[in-house]
Amino acid sequence: MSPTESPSRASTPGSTPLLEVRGLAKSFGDHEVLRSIDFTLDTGKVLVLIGPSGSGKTTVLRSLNGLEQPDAGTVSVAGGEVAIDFAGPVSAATRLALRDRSAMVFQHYNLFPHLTVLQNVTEGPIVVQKRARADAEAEAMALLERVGLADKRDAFPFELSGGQQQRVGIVRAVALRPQLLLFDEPTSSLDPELVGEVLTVMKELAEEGWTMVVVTHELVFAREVADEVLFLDGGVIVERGAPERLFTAPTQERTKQFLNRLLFPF
Amino acid sequence: MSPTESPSRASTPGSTPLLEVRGLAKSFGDHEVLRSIDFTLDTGKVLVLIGPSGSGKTTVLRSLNGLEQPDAGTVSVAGGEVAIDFAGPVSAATRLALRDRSAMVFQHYNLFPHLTVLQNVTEGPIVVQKRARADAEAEAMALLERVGLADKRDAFPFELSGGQQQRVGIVRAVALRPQLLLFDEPTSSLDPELVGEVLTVMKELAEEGWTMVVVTHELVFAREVADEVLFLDGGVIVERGAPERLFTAPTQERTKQFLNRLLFPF
Amino acid sequence: MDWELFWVSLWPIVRGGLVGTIPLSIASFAIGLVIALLVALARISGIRVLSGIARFYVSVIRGTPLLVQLFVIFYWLPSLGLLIDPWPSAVIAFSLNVGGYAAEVIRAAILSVPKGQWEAGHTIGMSRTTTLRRIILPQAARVSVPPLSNTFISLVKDTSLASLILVTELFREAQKIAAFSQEFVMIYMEAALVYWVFSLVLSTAQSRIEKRLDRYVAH
Amino acid sequence: MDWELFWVSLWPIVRGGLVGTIPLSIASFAIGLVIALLVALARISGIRVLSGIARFYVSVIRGTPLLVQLFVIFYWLPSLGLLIDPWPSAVIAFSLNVGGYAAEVIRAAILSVPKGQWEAGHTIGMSRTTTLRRIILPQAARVSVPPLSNTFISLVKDTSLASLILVTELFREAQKIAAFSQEFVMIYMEAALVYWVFSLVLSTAQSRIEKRLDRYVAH
Amino acid sequence: SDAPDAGAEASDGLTLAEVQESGELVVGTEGTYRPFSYHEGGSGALTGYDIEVVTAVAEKLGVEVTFEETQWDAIFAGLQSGRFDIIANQVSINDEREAAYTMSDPYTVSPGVLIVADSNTEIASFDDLSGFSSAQSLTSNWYEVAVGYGATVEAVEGWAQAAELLTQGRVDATVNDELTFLDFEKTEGDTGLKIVDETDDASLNAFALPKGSDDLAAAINEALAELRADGTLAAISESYFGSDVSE
Ligand SMILES: Nc1ncnc2c1ncn2[C@@H]1O[C@H](COP(=O)(O)OP(=O)(O)OP(=O)(O)O)[C@@H](O)[C@H]1O
Ligand SMILES: Nc1ncnc2c1ncn2[C@@H]1O[C@H](COP(=O)(O)OP(=O)(O)OP(=O)(O)O)[C@@H](O)[C@H]1O
Ligand SMILES: [Mg+2]
Ligand SMILES: [Mg+2]
Repeated sequence: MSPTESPSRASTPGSTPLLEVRGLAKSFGDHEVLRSIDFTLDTGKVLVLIGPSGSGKTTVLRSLNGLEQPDAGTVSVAGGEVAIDFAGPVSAATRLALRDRSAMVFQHYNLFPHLTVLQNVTEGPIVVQKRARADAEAEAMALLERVGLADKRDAFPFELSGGQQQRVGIVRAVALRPQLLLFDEPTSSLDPELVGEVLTVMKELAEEGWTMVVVTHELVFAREVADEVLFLDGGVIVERGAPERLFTAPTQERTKQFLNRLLFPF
Repeated sequence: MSPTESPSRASTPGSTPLLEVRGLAKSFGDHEVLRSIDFTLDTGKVLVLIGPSGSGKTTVLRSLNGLEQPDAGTVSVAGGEVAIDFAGPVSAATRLALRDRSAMVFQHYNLFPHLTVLQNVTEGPIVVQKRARADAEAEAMALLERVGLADKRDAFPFELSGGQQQRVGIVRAVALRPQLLLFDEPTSSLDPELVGEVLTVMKELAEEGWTMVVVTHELVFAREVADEVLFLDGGVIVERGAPERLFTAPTQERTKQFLNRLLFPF
Repeated sequence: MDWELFWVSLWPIVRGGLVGTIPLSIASFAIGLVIALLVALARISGIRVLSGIARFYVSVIRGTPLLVQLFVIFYWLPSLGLLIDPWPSAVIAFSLNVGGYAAEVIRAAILSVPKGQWEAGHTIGMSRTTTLRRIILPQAARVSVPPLSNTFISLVKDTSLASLILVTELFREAQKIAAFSQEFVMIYMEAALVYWVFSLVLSTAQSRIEKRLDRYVAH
Repeated sequence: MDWELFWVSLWPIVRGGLVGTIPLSIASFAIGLVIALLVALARISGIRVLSGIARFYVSVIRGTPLLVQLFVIFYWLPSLGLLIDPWPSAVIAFSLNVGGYAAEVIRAAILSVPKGQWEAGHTIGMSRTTTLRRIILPQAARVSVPPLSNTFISLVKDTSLASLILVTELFREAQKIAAFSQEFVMIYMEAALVYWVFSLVLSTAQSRIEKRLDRYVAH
Repeated sequence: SDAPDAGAEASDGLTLAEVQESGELVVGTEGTYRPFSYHEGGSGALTGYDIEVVTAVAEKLGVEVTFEETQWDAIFAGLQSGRFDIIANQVSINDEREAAYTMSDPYTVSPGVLIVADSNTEIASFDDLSGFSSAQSLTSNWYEVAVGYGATVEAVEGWAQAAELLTQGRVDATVNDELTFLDFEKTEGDTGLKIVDETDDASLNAFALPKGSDDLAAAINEALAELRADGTLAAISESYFGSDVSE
């Protein structure tokens, strides 16, 4: 999380995008959840997904982390270092390779309740990435320090507030040093006064140059941090653009409606 | 919910307040959660409680519904028709009388999952208040109609969205024709786009003249609907006033800090 | 394998099940559930004496062999002047046994209903008892079907012990046939087969009930 | 009540428990748990053949009397040329039995761990197996202690059937004394008392373990 | 307890040579059937009439004797599966058993007796038994006797339960071995029970061997004859029953 160490793996030569998604489609039974999702994301950029409930935002994110298997489309990371065509069968090894590049922060944190804060963070580095324990713990502590949770290293998740749990969730993802950080409504199960502490951490990550895809309804955050915003509805990208433009002058009627409902709830 | 039928029981002679709370105090073990809470509420008025997490808002509300037993203080409803002094033992009958006057809408809806929407609403009127089934069902349907859920009468709660569930939760409370409606963060487990539909219903209730106590972080709603706002912190009322005044010119430093955190999260 | 013996033995064994095992199981289970509910309520009542008694009862029932429970009721109570016929004795013993085991299941099921459901009941003006009856128990019922059906399937096989106190049932019939034919192993396996078929029927019934009770939860 | 007989009988009965019942229960339970875990994993594997076999196994074990399972292993397998000594036979039979019952418990416990825990394991790069081992099972363990300790307490009493296949244990000792003294009711009650004491010890152990495993959940 | 290795060839029956080669005769017995097979003092050494007889027989055959104890339910299954070489547990000779096993010559001859409570005046003989209830162990041939006289049979596990049921007045009668009753009387003193009739035909009780063990049975019969001739059987019998019941 300090600029020197973290998004190092992500520094591919400037021209090719870090992430390239083409024609992603997914149905659950009869229900077409994603139709044809295309986007690219350059290293160090922040992409925000907004859209009504059920529009497919989570499904997009989960596809990028190999938690969901789209029916068609391609995902290419780091100029093809990991390239998946979902039209064919995807091997477990490929799925693991994809997960290796990305890490998810969940809406409900999904911390491991039986592990302490420090163990939650070091589980991936030590068990999966086989890094030395001392090494992994030192780095984890540095990250926890940065988000103000160093003194909670031996606490169990149930002893933390929601905002603290979510900060641990973020540190757990960052500690894996992925090329891509995925956030699925990371503040929406938090008490309103705790939202700020998590958004602050996320903003700092963005400023440090991490590449991020964020699903959120925090329009203020999106305006300040996002490089591009995609508005999804019914499984398609209805509109895309820089946040300043999209939030103030949406070209599509549906986007306008949605933003209105968020900004003026009643 | 139509003005003719509902807050009828609430129409006590104008002068005495509907609700009078004096010196409410409550500890859990060593932890003093409420210190000395005083307020009154006139018939047809809306009181909003705000304050940081753990400040005691829910505890106040639960005390008014007999779900929590304060250690000291008095609550008097309708000019003493129900009068409780918590310093002494409170009989089950008194607690039931208090519940008879008030009804709660919960943050997590707490609908009865094994009953249909209509049954959820009529359970209280039929089983507790011994009203005729046909009568109770007719009134329930009228209320469901008003919140746009008449067609869901036979659905089970799991088949509804959060916003729909919360609207049923409100109707369930209103169908009891209580003198006092209590809302504990009724929109905070809802998707942002669904918040509006619930707030709209609440606003209509306020306009119809229901007496309400609402815990919420929706400042826009509070500004528009509340007659008075109490800011709680550490179990005491730090500041109180009309929303226009309190939100724009708080006199207390703590109030200012809290509002700042809500309005400008990061 | 003596198939002729197998076939002539089948009906007596099944009949033993139909006139002994099944009615005994059903009667004991029904009464046992009532006991279990009362014991579970006693345990969560918060009244110390009551919950102490309930706890002791459960501990004794689960801690001692069913066979001895049967013997105490049938052979020992008469020494206190209480002479109970075989069938009633069996029903009493098995009911008490089910009561002890199922009490824990029901208690856990009641505790598994979220606290918010109690509060929702209270807020619409219900007393503790009404909330329990109309709100909590219907939801607890759903959770307790699988473990209770385990208890029932165990009971079906346990009723074979009733033969020790002069009740004729499935296994006793098998023992009789085995004693005369000297084909112990085969006849016992045949009895096991019949038990197995009974238990398959029960499992099917269980799934049916579960489906019915599950209609109000998301999948 | 013949107190002299009571006191002289106590040690032989307790000794039967210590050399027979307890070691047999512990060995069978330990092996049974391993079987149960494998069967539970087979059932949730999603591989149709595997889960079919597991389902059949559980159905047979739970659907047939334990007595017959013992008979089949000890008295029937020899007719297929497989002659197993009494102790190993008993351990096999009881382990398989525990395996069937506990499999369902473990399966339910695994399924009770929220799906989000699997996904959290996956997102930090763990394979299915690693997630299961490091994330899911430790959490499932906590949920399964109470039902598994039920299984264990039942097993302790069920081991009395081992005397049918020549294993000496607590209840067999009681039967010997009862046969000699003709005081079967009293002696059986004495045996029940000893079982009860054993089960109290087990319950205490259970609470200890539960407390330990509960340290990471809110109360 | 070692399982006998003789069992592997059990299906074809046992020969003397096989037993002598293994050096031991594995005997299945209940250990809970007083005074034939029981534990001294309840948890002492295995003893009893059948135990002593079969031990003497084994001595004649020149082999050690090993006892395996189990319940009636399992005792024949044990013989059939080769767990034991022989059953010594007052097995009465009847047609089914002769068809299923090789039976030795009898070493116990005892009449069956009809036992009722002292207060019972209605049942004076087997002919009165019809319509009354009788407690019987399923595994003895007295079961068939009771059925033959028209009694309603209640199945019990053994003598102790039958006696208890009679005393409690829950059954009207029981048919059993005279020897069992005499032993019971000897230990209990006043039993509150009485013998009212005796069968014409005595029951003949013998050792059961796996089917086809004619060679071994012949050797055992020879041993029994020798023990009879030298008075050993009579002496054992006297010590348990005060009379010679071996023929
Ligand atoms: N496993 C599943 N099986 C069936 N339908 C599913 C599944 N997962 C998601 N869906 C459906 O796919 C649609 C899109 O879901 P998704 O979670 O991606 O939406 P979302 O935009 O993240 O919504 P939200 O804002 O509510 O999180 C929804 O209609 C949802 O019901
Ligand atoms: N049953 C209880 N036992 C112990 N402590 C409790 C209990 N209920 C509430 N508390 C404590 O009382 C304090 C006030 O709780 P309360 O729920 O009233 O706060 P709140 O203002 O509603 O907070 P939030 O915004 O998080 O809902 C908190 O510190 C809480 O931990
Ligand atoms: Mg989503
Ligand atoms: Mg609250």
